[in-house]
Amino acid sequence: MDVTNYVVLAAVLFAIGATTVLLRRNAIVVFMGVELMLNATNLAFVTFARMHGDLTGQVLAFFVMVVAAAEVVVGLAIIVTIFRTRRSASVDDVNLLRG
Amino acid sequence: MNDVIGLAPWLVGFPLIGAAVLLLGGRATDRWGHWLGVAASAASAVVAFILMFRMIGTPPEERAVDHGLWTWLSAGGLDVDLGLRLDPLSLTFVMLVTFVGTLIHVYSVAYMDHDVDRRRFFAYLNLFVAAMLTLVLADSYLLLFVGWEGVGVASYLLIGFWDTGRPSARENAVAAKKAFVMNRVGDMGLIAAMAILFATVGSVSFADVLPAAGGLSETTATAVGLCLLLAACGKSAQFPLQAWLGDAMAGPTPVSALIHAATMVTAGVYLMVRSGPILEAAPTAQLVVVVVGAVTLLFGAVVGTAKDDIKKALAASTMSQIGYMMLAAGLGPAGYAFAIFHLLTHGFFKAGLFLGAGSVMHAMGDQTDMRRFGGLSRFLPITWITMGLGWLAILGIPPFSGFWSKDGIIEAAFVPVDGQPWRAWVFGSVAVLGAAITAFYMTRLFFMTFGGRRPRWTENQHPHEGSPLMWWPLVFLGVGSAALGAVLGIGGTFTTWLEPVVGHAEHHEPVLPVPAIITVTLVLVVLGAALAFRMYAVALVPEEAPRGSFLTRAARKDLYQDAANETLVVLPAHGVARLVQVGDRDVVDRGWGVLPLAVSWFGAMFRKAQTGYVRSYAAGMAGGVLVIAVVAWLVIQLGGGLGGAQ
Amino acid sequence: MFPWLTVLVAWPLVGAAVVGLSALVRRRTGPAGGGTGLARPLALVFSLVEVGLLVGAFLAFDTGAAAEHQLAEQHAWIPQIGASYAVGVDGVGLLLVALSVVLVPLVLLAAWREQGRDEVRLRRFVALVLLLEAFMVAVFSARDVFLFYVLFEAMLIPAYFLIGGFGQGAGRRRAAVKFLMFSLGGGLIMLAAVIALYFLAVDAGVDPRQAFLVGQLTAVDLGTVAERLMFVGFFIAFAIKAPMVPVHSWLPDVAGNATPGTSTLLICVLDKVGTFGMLTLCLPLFPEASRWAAPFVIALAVVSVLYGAIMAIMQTDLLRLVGWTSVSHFGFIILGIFTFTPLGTAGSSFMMLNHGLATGALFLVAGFLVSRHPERSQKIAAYSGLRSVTPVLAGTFLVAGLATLSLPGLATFVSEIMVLIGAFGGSPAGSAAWAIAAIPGVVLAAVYVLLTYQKIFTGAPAAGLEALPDLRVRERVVAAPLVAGLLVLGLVPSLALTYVDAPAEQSVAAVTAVDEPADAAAQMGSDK
Amino acid sequence: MTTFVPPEIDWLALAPLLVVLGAGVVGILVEAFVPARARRTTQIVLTLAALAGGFAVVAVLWPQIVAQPVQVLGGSVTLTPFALGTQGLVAALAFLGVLVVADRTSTGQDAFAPSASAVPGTSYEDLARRSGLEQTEIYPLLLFAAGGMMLFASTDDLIVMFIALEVLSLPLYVLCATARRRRLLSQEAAAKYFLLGAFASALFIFGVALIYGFAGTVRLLVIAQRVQQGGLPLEGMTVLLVAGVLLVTVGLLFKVGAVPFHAWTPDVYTGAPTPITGFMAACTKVAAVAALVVVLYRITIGVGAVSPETMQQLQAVIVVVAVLTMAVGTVVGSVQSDVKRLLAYSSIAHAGFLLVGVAGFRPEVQASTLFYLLAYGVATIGAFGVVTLVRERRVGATSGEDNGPVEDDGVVLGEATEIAQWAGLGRKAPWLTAAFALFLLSMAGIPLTAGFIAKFGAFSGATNGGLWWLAVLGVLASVVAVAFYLRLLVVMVFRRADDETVPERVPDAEDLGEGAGASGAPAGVGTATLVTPQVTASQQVAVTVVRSRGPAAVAIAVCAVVTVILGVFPSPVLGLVEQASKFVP
Repeated sequence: MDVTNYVVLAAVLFAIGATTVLLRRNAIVVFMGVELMLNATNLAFVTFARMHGDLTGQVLAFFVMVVAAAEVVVGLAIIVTIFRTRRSASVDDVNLLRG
Repeated sequence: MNDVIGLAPWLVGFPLIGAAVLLLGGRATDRWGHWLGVAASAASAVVAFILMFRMIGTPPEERAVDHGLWTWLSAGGLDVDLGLRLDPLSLTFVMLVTFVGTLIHVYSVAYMDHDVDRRRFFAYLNLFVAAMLTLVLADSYLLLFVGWEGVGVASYLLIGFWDTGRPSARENAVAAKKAFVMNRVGDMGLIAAMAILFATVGSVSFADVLPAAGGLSETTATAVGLCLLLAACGKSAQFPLQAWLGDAMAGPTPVSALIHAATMVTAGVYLMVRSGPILEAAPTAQLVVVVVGAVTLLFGAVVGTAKDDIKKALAASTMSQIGYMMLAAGLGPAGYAFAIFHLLTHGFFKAGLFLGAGSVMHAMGDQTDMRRFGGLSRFLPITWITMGLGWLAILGIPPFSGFWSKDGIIEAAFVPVDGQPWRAWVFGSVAVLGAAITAFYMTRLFFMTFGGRRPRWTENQHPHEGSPLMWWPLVFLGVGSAALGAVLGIGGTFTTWLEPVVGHAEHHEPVLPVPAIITVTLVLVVLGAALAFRMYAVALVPEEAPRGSFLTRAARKDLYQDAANETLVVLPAHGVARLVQVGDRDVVDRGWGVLPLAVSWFGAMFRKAQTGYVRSYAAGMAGGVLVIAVVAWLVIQLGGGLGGAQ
Repeated sequence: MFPWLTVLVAWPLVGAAVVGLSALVRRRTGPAGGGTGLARPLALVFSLVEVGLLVGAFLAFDTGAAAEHQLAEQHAWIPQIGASYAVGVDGVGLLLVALSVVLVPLVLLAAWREQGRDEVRLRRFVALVLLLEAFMVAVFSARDVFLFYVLFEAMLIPAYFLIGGFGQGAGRRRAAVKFLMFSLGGGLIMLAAVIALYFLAVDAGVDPRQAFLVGQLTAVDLGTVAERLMFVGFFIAFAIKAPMVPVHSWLPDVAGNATPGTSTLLICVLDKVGTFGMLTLCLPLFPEASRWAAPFVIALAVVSVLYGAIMAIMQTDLLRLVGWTSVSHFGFIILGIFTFTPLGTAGSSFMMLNHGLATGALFLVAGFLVSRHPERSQKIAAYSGLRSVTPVLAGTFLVAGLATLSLPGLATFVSEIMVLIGAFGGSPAGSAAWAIAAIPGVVLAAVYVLLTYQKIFTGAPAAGLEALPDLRVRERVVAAPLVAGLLVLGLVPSLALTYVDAPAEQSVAAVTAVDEPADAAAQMGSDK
Repeated sequence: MTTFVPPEIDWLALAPLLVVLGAGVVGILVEAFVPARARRTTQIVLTLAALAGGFAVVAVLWPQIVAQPVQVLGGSVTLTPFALGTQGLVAALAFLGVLVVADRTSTGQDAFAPSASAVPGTSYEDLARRSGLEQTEIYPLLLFAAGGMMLFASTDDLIVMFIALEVLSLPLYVLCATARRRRLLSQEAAAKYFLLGAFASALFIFGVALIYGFAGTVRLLVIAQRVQQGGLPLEGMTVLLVAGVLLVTVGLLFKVGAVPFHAWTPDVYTGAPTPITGFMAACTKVAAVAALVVVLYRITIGVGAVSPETMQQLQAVIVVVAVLTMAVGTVVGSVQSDVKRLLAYSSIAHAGFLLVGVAGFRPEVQASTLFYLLAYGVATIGAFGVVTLVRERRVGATSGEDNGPVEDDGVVLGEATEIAQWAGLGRKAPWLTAAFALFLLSMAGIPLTAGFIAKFGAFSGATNGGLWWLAVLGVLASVVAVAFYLRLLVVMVFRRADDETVPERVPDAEDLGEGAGASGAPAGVGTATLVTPQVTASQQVAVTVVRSRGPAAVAIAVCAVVTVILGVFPSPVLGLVEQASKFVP
């Protein structure tokens, strides 16, 4: 197996995540798309770490996880607040601000 | 000469101070202002006489004196001193202007007696005298131009003197503006001439330019000559810039006498004579000058035959007479002296005629229509006699002054130039024909006014002579009309007097013997006068003008000059102006206005992209990543960067 | 040496500040309501003292060396970007400084009652005028391109507020914006050229910490293409300011909507920065490009002359008309500058001064007229027959008008004839023809001046205007110096010409001294 | 027994960060332990002191770092003069920003919701307001954000940069959602900012991953070194490197607010509480642009040497983005009708001008960029500070068609951000208007204000880099930008208030609640009803200017003075930032 395959897999996962962000209406799902992108990144990190033979990449993956967790905390708080106000988690409903 | 030259600036100074005091003094000077005006003019006249006597006592070759005052402008290679040139030519003019001018000032004291703005009138008159003297005394074209436009302004102010408070006020103002603008058209020529002279000779002063004129290429000389002619046409109401003169009669009659008969309008002739050396270097230009003179001569004469307004008839006559002068000025040294001579005699008799006309109008309640005159000789004897002298003078009946000067011009016109006899025949004939027509219309004018068996007055007219202040000037001018020609003409006194300036003219034989010319001319003049006498003194003059022949109607309308100007100049110019106006509004201004509109339009377009939907924003970002990728790819494909330093 | 120029710049600034602070004084001691306060007298005193300072500067100026920049000062200002505070004036600069300084008190006096009894507006107005004065004096003294640029742009701001805040017309806000957009548009294009100039100069070995000194930059060879591009950048800015067809569109709007005093300062003084910049920056910095562009510039200048005059004739609004006459006159000035003759250039320099006096007089007198109208109408058609009602006003208007049409005997004539005669012998191709083509401008000038005079002052007095008061003493005091100046300079123009002659010679020499590239066109082609 | 070798840490070099972030932590403790009465004062004093202290330490460090840049913790913190300058700038601007945040104005209320978690329009929210709750947590949040920003450009390590990015972003997301008024907009802003920010972070970190794959390290200087040395496992796949750098750049451009990654800017700036908008607009821009400069320039040191075309690609991308950013910022800005939104587009346009300078890829640009950010930052904080003081005031209510307006009850509502509402402000509050005009002129780049010198520097950067035509484009964009600043200026200064009919606005739920029981029962909770509450009485509002309680006025005054001083005598500051033009340790 070539390293390329792993990288391609990571890229595909990343693209799926990005597509999720672009296509899904539910804010939670959109956010899940972002998480998928971050995890694709993690895959790339560990792949490259293995290729280069150093641990940096793996450590970086942990950092990304932590950051993702932090994002979840803030993100869910915001999304829930909006949900409580509007009874909807659709990102298409929040468009008072435009133009 | 040099001991009195210091007085020369006062020639201009007195009237200038007079004008300044009267204008700035305002109403405070109302009571005595007119006398100050007279005094200023008279003081100038006294200085002129002193200078005149000293000059006569000076040997002819020392008579031309340049008197520099101060450096006027000196920059960029153009050095012009503000200086006066005193020589027989300018002094002749000075005499005419100050003497006739003073007479007219005196006349005006009475004529304008009832006008609330008499002070202002005298201020303008003084201003005119100062400007006119500047014009003739200038030692450079540039200073001449100052006087040239100065008289234009004075003329403007005086034509439009009654520009408010009368029914005709607006017309008077329009006439004034017309005069000034048409003069300016001519002035373009003077500016262009100066430009060419500075570019070729490097100076605009007479002392440098005139001696160098012989060295100019013919093209240059022709260009300068024609430009100067344009200027002269404007100022002297010569064809094709003649249209303003008739309208200028809107001004008070003394103004017509002084400015639009005796002095200002002849400035063009002065310019031609002064620039003689340049014209002599340009035969084509000379020919054009002669042609212009001849055309105007006939034009004015024809118009004069049909006018019923006494002042307009005289104005047409003036135009015609200046045509004679212009014709003479185009004939070279042989004609210069006669041009100036005629200018001088014309100044006297035409001023006399105008003041006479003013006297008639004064008597007839400002009526100017000759068809409402008639039989005035009994009521206005002094006016009748003095105008009669002027009438004889302009007809050129010997020994009255017009004969001496006009006959000289007719003779000179018959002299072949460069072996081209056709010119002699053509211009000679025109001159003679003009004399005949002149006789007709002046006789018509004279008898319509004074003759006739039955007055055709309007109601309630009690004509009587004005105060002595009005008729004494008439007497002086009448005497001048009668005698001046003989005094200066016999023995060629005047020709000799001008010789230091215009040069000695070789005597050439005309194509006809001189006695024959004189005879033919006189016969035609008498015929013309007799015809007019029959039609306007013997026959009854209708109070309303008959419809008349086509030619009469055309002449009454100044040979359609205004219509022609309207069609050929004003309408196209107005069209261009409209075009520019519309273009500025709809193309230039709106064109700039498109920019903000375009920005707003694009703004509104781009604004739509800001939909408010998070997903579309994210799509935009994703698209942006693609765009960036494409840009990066293109850079590789196209090779090379953006002209950056690296 | 006494820093005359710095003092001349600083004094009005102090004045503006003091006037601004006078608000505090009034509140404590002034009358409770409707008081006219201290602002106007204070400002007038400041502007008159400034005139006194100007006399000092004139005395310190050596006319024998009018081509040199005297009263010079130079200090490092922003060495990091090569900018210095360098001031100095040659004869031309000094005359324009004088024009600014002399016109300000007259404008203040003319506007004495313009703002009614509104104390706040009044205070702001006079403070802005003083601020503008400082900028104007500074910009004509600047000898550093960066400093010049900064002032060139910065003075737009007070001018903008003067137009938009105090005008009479309903369209004054639009006019102010239009003015600022045109000026800034040109100015920013110039900014690009200024920046480029810096780097080229530094590349050519100029000390980067003083790279903007005009004196140093003239020696730099920029290369044909760069020089031409930069010339274009500078020229567009100056042409907009000047105002030249077809970038003049802002001017009539401003003239029609601003107060006459503002128009006077703006069009008679501030706009001279355009022609002044052409003369003192474009020519010496970009001599080759100036020659390259000259035929085109001359053509546009002559078009401006005729275009402005024709548009003036067609106007129905008195103040707009006066604005358009300026387009025509600026055309003459530019014609004189870009035909590269000492005579024409000296004439243009002189004309910058004269136009300020003549058009200033016309604007102010027109303002006096408009202020008398019950509805403050600016329409020419609203007036008629006023010569007998207000003779002094009519006379003053006529004299100002005659000055505008360059009547011989008045200063404007001398300068105009110098320009025309000089331009006829100019070196750029077609100069003579264009000079001749410009001459009809004098006829058109006669038409627009006399037509206006005829409509306003002759005929029967219009209804409701039969009892207008004539010029008051204050107004006469405003008009008198301008008229006197025009007369004196017309009869003794050498008073001013001594200041402009030598600089004119020098600037022409600067342009014509450079050898024409063998075949500039071919070189241009190959550079592309 | 292993010997533990403690790392050598230059604590002084870390001090600015430690002071600010430490204070943030202390702030959390304050929330827990200090009684509610004293909490707000304590937090404000602590926050201001921390930022001032951070700035002071920067000042102390400055000569040392200028003489010798240092790397701490193996480059995790790399203090170049440029980085240190960024830290100082962020600390100073944050200080001014916090002053605005802290001002309760004469209305006695700050800009933040008493309880941000309460659902708008509920009785719980009403209760929170009545009991005088205050969310003093915003101050520690501000400190964390500021700390993140200070770290952002002070590192050589892409992963640290990522962490810094999150540290600065997460508090901002939260802060955006805390507005006292127009809470729906506030929450929407937060949601948008968060979702898009997370998306951008993902792009950023994926770029880091690709770079790591290519170079085996995430240290910028080491990457440069390795690329130059060669011999990497994926030697041929420079596309990996290019893609990585581009993705990282995109992540940063998002923070910068550059087109096409700008879409969040207007919405977030409009929705966020105005003091936060000011803080965010100024400080985030500083950090993001600085980080962009660091990444681009360090990468190109190495990459440019071996692979000029990569260098050109980067430059081309920046140029294209710069042009787009200027165009969209100015053109769309010119059709805005809301002051905050207009300032947001102005911020986008300024990002474009900054990028024009950056695109020149010359070391001198660091100096001019710092100066630009300073000039822009003070003008922005000042301008938003002014916005916080211009308010709507209820002048009367009509309860039916035939009832005339009732007495002015004088209740001050939210900010009056419609441009038309600013008409005649010059009369109501001349000094405030003068200050705002000054900020606008500075943003427009009029000489004798800081903005001009800044713009001059940016365009110089491009010209110096050979991109003179980009400078010309920048100049043209400036003209358009001037146009929209002018529009605002015209309204404020020249237009009288009575020129415009006062727009009849439907106040949002918060405003209704403020009205001392004017419409007793809270409106329904359905989305639609919240957007346009069903109220029986329509209200008319007038515009009033509330007085600052001090801090905001001080901030505005300082901003104005700095704007003028930097415009007239920029030399000392230019001298300072010039020293920052050193890149590499």
